[in-house]
Amino acid sequence: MKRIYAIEELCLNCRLCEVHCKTAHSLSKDVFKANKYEEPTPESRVTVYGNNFASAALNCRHCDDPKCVKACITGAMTKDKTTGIVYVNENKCIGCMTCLAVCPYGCIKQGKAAVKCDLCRNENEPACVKNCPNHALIYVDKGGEEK
Amino acid sequence: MKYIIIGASAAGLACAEQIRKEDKDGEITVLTKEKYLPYSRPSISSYLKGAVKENNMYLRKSSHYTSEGIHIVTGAQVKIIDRKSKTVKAGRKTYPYDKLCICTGSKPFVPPMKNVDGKENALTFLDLESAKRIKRLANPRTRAVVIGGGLIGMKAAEGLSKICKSVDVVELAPHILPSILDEKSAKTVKKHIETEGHIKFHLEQTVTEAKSSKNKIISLILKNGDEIACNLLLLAVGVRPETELAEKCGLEVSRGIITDPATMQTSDKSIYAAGDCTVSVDMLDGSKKIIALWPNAVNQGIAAGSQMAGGKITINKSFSVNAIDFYGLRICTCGLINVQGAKYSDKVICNGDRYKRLIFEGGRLAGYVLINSSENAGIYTNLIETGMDLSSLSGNLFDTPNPFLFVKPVRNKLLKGELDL
Amino acid sequence: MSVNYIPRRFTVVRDKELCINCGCCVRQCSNECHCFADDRKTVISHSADCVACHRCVDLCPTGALRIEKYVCDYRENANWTPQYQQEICRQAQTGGVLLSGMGTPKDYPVYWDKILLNASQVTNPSIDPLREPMEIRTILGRKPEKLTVEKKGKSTVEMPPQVILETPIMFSAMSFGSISLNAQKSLAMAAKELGTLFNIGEGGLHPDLQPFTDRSIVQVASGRFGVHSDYLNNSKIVEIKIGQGAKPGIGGHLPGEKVSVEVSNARMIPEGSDAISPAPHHDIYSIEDLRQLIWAIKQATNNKKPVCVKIAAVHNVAAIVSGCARAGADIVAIDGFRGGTGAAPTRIRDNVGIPIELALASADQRLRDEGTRSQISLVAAGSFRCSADIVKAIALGADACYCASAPLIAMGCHMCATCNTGKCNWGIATQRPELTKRLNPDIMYKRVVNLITAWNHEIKEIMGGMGINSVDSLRGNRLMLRGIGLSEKELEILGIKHAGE
Amino acid sequence: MLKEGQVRIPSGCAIAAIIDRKGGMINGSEIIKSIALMHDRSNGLGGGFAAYGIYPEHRDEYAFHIFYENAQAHQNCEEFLFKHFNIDVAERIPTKKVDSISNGPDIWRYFGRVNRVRMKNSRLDESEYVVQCVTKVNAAYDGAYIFSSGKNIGCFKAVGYPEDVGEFYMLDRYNAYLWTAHGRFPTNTPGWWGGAHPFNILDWSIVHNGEISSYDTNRRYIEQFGYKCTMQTDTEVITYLFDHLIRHHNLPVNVAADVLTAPEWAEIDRMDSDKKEYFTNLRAIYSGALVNGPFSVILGSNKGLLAINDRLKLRSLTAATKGSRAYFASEESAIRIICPDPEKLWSVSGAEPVFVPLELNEEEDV
Repeated sequence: MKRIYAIEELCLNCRLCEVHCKTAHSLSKDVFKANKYEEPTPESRVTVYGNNFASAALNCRHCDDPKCVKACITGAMTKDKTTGIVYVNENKCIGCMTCLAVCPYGCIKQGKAAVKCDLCRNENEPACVKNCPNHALIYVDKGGEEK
Repeated sequence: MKYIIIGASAAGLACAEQIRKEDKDGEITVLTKEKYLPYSRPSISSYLKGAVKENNMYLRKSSHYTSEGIHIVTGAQVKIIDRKSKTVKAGRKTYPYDKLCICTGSKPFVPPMKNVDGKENALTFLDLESAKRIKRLANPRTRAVVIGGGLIGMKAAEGLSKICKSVDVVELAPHILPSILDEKSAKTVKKHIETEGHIKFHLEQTVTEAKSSKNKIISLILKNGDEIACNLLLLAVGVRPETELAEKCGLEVSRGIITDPATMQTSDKSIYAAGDCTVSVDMLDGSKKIIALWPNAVNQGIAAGSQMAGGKITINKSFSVNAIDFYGLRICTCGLINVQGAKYSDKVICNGDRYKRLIFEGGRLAGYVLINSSENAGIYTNLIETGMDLSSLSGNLFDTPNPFLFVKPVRNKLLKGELDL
Repeated sequence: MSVNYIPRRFTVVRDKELCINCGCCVRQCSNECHCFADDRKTVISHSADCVACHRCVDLCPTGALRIEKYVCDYRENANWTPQYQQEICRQAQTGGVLLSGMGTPKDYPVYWDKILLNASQVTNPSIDPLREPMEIRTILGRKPEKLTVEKKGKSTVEMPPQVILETPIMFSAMSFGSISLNAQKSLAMAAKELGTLFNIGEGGLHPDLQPFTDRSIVQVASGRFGVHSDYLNNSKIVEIKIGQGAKPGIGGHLPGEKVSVEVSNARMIPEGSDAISPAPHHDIYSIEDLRQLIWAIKQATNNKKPVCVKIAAVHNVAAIVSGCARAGADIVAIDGFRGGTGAAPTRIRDNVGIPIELALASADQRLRDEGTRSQISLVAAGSFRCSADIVKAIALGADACYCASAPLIAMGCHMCATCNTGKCNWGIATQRPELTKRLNPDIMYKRVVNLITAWNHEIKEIMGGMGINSVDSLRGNRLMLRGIGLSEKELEILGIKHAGE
Repeated sequence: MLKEGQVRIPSGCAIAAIIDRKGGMINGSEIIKSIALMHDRSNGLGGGFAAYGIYPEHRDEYAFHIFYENAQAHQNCEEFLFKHFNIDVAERIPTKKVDSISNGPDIWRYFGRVNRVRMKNSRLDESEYVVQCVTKVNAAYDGAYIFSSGKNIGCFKAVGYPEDVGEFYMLDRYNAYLWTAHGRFPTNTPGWWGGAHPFNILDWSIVHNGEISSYDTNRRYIEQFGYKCTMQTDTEVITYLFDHLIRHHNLPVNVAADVLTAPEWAEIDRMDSDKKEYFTNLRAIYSGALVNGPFSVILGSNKGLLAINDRLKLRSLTAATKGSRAYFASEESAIRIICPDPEKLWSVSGAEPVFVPLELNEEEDV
């Protein structure tokens, strides 16, 4: 199954992945409304760390043996058996953020419920990858095969 | 192979599911004294304040148990474990087992107080049933008092404050949340809770006596003589491991059930134990203690389940990690917090309502307390868990931890996994 | 900073309605034209150093940015134009030679735009390139005078080294130093995929380009940077660079601060030292000296590599080309004065040399008059903007064309012409790692491949229209060209008729 | 009105040829019959024939056929000819009055050998000397035009339909072992007899159908080597290409044909290494001699007959054989009318030139 990987050497620190992630996870799906007017403000599930000299965008690795799923006290965090995607059920999540406290990659954000990458719900290509101007984010199989 | 698991919360469920992963055919029966399918016990405070509906509290869909072949028996209070005949008795039924796992969790600890026991408005707060009962009793006119300023007590107080006219918390210790917070941070939290939740604290106090009328408490007298009105009393002083069954059948028990720290096997080779009812060894200081926290219970349940099914998973990393919030104030703690000694040091960064305290053991991270600054706390947790030498880091540990905390080869692995790009 | 008497050139216009304050522009502008306001949330722009490179415009996710020419009127004067006044002010301030990047922006005639192409109607059929083979394969190198055969099907002629190109378009010299390694790598990858060549310029060979040397033209320029036996032998063609269209008669100067470890290794000069390319080759003061260098290179490469001599198009270009051919050059490249550069003195760039169209036409005719045209290859350079320019150049007589600006534009260059500042926001003309990484060779080489593939298609389309199915039959086929609005003299030099004739 | 050489005039055409490999004689009426069938492929603005072996009694002498437009041209040209050649015979070419052909020039023929003293002084070999003399007359003597200059061959052409031209020259009185014929469809009205085909130099004669799109490439290529394309016709440039390749570069005729119609690269890439090298070298060296665009060409010479078609087969050309004879024509019917039952009949392909060598015992080496 495919995962998003980040290539630091190519990351421009433009943070457009964040902008487009917010858009993809907004109600309007409109870059302008999503990033400016929508309430509640959609959260980006990908975060760029670093500065212009060295930066990288990080989002959920969708681990094989996810600590967040094990730590989830409500059963809201699950790993889909077929797609391998780790999802949060926002109705079940009470926002305790134990998942955040155990994620070794720092890929979960706090919100009313836990906020994390859902690979755009198995879209062909997640929004962050699609919109990365320098292909610093790639969506590939673990073996590294492209698409 | 017949597996019996007593208790259906974090450890019990994890244990059952792990067994199924490794043994496709074994007969798995989970006995729970509660009348509900496995649900999120920590969510009962959210339930109390109305943030979550009951149907969203169940950990799995009921179809999950059918498809996984896990037989859950609700309302089955186990009375006896008969090690000789390898059976357990619950109600009128006897369940034979080849492997047994005890995941009985905790029971509330109620300190002796005059005129409290048996009063119909004096309740504990540990399971869904109790939460439902409280919810029925509490109303906007209620003056609630919570005894205990620990995790359960404070979550209960928060829940009640959304419903009741007033909430008082009585705590013996000099600060609230003593198990997860140090004194300084506890003060910050307390202030926040007082402002946001209008909760009144009575620290370094105990209730000596209750006044009652018609089998209902109407007020409480504190150690210092103060009297506070009360028409709903919550007893949340603390919990103790539920070890009664184990003790009765002669297993080794101290504060909790004693198990092999790796395999969760008890002194009886056919019997395992996992979760809050056991004694854990804190990997960080080697101390034996009760780590009554969800992730620990799940890990223990998985290890026990695997071992029972002949698998190889063991547990060797027990430590406490906890995340909680009060009125939007996020608290995240992990590892050793209230430790003393020359080998420990700590550093606190305080900036407005953001508080970050890191506890070090030599050149390693041993614990943290994060208030409103818990972003990416898992990276700290991982540093604690792996015992990484902090001198190998390239970034500032006190910034929000992120991949750039690590040197490039480590960082690359975080970003690219095993990919060779 | 003191007052510098020169108004800024551009204004960044930010549509506050559209701006989502994502800060992308702030982080992308190396000229620091955008910043966060004091609230650290609102993005604002100040335009003083804007060069209109459009990095912010192109990356802005909501299209909130626009670059406008900063209009500031001077009292009208057709002679003392604002540009001259500003240049005077700049020199008054710095006391230095004015420097510019890219080709001259001045309004000299572009003859490509005054030449029209032919197509077949009735008397012979046009050819559909989608249905019929359409050949653009081009072979460079010295050709023997004639073929000798044992019999039909068996050649006995000894061929000098030849280079087969799958398109008549090559990438002209851009050195590591003037452009980034990533830009070079993109061109190298594209050349490999396209079956053409890229020219590594005079800055030596970076080890990362080693896998592409079989598609490379290596330069021996007056600075002789990085020239050694392996360098010459790891190539397809060795090019002696005598001159450059943008700065004929002028050497080069890569300041020491740009000579990083990598640049110093490739150029084989000490780190931090100025890399000076002298104006002349100090071992070539005459045509016979050139002959010696050509033969020396042929010796060093065991006669395995064609030797190209690249000259700037100057007034007596035809005679010089003919001389180079007689001195033993297998290929002569002529660089017209509109050709680009990383940095050239503005006055030279804008005033010295002649257009490639005229230079090419007269050089081709001269070689034909001498009867040597079929034996050597002519490469034209100096601003090919589209496939039609290439077709016209080939019809005038070029074997192949050198393109540089076009592939750079494909890689993001916006012709802001500030290459000399080293702050190229597109990661092309810079060595700053935070900027060079913006150019991902894996993306950019595909864009370059796409561009040239598109041009190839268009060339084939145009050829098909002419009823020609091989570029061989386009080469020198000036009957396919007609001038429009050209004087008798211009037509005579170009060797073409006027439209309607 | 501009004539050939002053303007480039595209034309459509009919071509036909007959050859007897063994040198058996064929009467001119046969080729007239063949070309006449393709009447509609020409428009009455040019027709012509080339005949090989018609002057056996003068086989060692050059036969010059010349158009004179005026007496002055006649005088100047003869002066030049007599100076450079030892002329044995000078006579008018016999013609018959034909209604459709009028306004013709004075048509003369001369038989003679080169003036050896002058040739030696010019330091040219014989054929080059002859070519230069012919070129000189055609370029410099206004009103005189040498349209045939080989040994034992003759070119006959005029403005008119080819069958009328045949009648005009009374070709049924001539017997040849190789005939080529041409009917022309020019888009303009040049009205100049010299512009009709075949085009001849020495013993090369070419009839050609098509308009080559590589004309200027080929012209500028061949003009590097001293040729001057005064006619601006495809036929002229193709003739010169053959002349150059065969006479100057010593290439066999079939190799020269390969140069003009070299296979496509895609095909060359699939060939075995010898052939690949051969064609790669050939295309590299002679890229300027590749002929592009639609054409079918029949090249007559003392060595035999070569028929080539363009690479894409954009022009028709059919070939047939029977016994020692080979027939070529733009249309199959034009062959069948004179050879109803050929042994073999095929369409000449773009990739495979057809060369029919003459097997004469007394073959002359040119």
